Amino acid sequence: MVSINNYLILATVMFLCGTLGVLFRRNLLLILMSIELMLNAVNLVFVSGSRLVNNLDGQIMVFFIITVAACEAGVGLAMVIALYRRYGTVETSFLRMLRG
Amino acid sequence: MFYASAFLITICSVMVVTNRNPVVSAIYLVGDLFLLAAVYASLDAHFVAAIQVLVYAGAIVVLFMFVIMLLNLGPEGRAHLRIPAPEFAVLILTVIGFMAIGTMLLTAQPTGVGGDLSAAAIAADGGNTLNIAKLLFTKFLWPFEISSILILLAVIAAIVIAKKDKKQVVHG
Amino acid sequence: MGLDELLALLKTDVAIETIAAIIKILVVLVLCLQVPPLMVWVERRAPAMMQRRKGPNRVGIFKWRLYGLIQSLADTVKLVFKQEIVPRGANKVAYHLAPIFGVFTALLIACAIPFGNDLTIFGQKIGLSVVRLDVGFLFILAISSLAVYTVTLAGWSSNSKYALLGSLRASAQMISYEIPLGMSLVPIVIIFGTLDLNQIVVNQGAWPWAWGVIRAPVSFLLFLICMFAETNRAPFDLAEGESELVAGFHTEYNSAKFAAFFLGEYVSMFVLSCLASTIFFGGWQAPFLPYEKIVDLVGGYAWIAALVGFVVLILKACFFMWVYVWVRWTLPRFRYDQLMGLGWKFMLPVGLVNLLVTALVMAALEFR
Amino acid sequence: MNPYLPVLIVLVLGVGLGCILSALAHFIGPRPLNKVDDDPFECGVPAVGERDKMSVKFYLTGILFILFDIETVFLYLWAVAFRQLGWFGIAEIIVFLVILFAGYIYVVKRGALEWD
Repeated sequence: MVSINNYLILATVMFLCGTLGVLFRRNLLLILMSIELMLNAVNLVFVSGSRLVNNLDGQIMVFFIITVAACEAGVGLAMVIALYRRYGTVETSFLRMLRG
Repeated sequence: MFYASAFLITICSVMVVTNRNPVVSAIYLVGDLFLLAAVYASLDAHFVAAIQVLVYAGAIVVLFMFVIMLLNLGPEGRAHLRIPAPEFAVLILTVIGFMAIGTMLLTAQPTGVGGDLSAAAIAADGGNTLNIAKLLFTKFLWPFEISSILILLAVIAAIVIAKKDKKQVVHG
Repeated sequence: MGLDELLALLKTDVAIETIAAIIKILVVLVLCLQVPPLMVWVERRAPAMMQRRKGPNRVGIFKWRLYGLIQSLADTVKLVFKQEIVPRGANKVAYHLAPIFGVFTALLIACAIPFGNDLTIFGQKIGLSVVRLDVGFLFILAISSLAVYTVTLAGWSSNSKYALLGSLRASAQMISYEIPLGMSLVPIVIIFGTLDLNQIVVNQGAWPWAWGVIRAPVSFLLFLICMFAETNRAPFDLAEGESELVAGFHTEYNSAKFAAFFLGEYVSMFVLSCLASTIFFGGWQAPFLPYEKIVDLVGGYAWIAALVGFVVLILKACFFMWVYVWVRWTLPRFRYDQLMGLGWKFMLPVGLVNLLVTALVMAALEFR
Repeated sequence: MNPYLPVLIVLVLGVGLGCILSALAHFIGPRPLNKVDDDPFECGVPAVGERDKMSVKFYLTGILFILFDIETVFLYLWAVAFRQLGWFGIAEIIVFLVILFAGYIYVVKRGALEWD
């Protein structure tokens, strides 16, 4: 079996990609996608950890994370649509100007 | 096997973040999720692998696609090369955090505490799905019921936010 | 290496498993690739028969016309030799990816279908499906949920209004009907107590009154409707309502890519037909003839019995394929609001009630 | 042998088949493109205007799909362990379904499923 460290390194890379996306992309949709990427990195850690310590709890956690991710995506995208309808853009650089 | 999928996952992740066209990003995200499902399957987590494809790749990213098509988003311009200071700090902190976790795991390798999760043991016990189901409906009873409330709230919130009210003035 | 050593090597477990896997994959692939040309032929000749006309019957090689069967071959050749046109402004990645998605999702689902009972070859138990998983059902649902991308990507990438509209319609329809499809199968899992498709077939037995269609009739009806909706077939073929949307999401596709869409569509129809037979009509179980009896009848050769089962399954699937064609030329097309209304406001509640009733009845029967 | 290995093989073969079909046309078909050949199809009329924005209805369908999809997964889990869980499981799932059905009724009442 592949050592747990490799899974962790992979998860780190994914999480970092997600972080970079959230920090530096200006498109709200891309930011949401990057968040999904980060959540997936966490899931990977959970599943590999569950295998490592021989406990199914980790896999159930992943299941709940997926549930939460679905809800997050639904509400987040609803907000994107509402913003787009209001301001006609999904660029954060524009929306940042809304800060009072 | 793992190394091949890990390599592809890395490429896909980078492409998701760097591609200028949202739809192409979404395609790479699907690839990412599918490959992750393959990794889960290689870890004998069959159920998680199945719902990863079913819910993540088959539903969540479809929704992303829908929104991109709905808003008719084209490719965006090049990102600014200037890196704002607070964001840079966050990035550094993330790297440091991961390094800390890595060192912790390297020094203290956790060992098995639960039962046996090898493929043969799972099959003897009625399969991965059955075990997860039993655990979910006993030990994780409350999170399960709460997640139903979460879904309910998400339904209501999404409709309230996204649905155009007839009374409201319609913009654009 | 001597011949004896080679034979000994071939009798090891790994070798048997590998060879069996290769054979199974080949059988599934060859079978699936036979479907589209044959179905194209059926879809031309059957309506011709219903409408009292002749249908294509001219094309032939020398003098063999085979009732127009050669026409499919001619069409395939024609499609491949057509000029390939990528519309201006199309997104290249998505445009080329869409037909590929259609082909491989259909083939992957075919992997999970059991084509016969487990065989024991040289002491090694071999399941007669390409893949045998304890998440069987969920695997099928998961892969079929990926089929949406074919439609979405094709429509979005081809930079055409008709294609985009058609794809939005079709993908909204496909995802809407995925929910009742999933829900209609939950009672089956409750009744047979497993997600493993082969186990479901074994549990159904050879007697038709123990089959899924009798034990869960509402599920069967829901599944049948979803089958039509998932494959975008009449009466749910709004995505390609010729009068409004030209050809729907594949308006901008031509030549061999168009053929790839056809391939994907017909293979997924075939696979869903196999699935319906497996879940609701006893799969490879020949009616009134239990498997053990067939084994006895053919003199103890299990592989002949398995072959019989294979043929029986194919015949059952052919029946559903015929239903597809039959319905297409019998029922008029739905209107879009009716279609979505049927899915969300009728099938979803009915599916839920069906599920609860099944659960309560099973509970009353089993836990006293 | 990992049970997914044959799936992987079929996946590769399927993708390969799709690629071959795509490539065939590329290499066999006649090449020279006419000026109007690659125009988007508009029934022979020159294409006018931008692509329209789509109705938000499609999006609402999408989000409802996600949430009910997850619900279906929960239902499958329960159905698999139906015999082990007994009446207790049925009680749990009824609570779960009642909560979600409240959401469904809200959706119907708000008219999110009306296509006009």
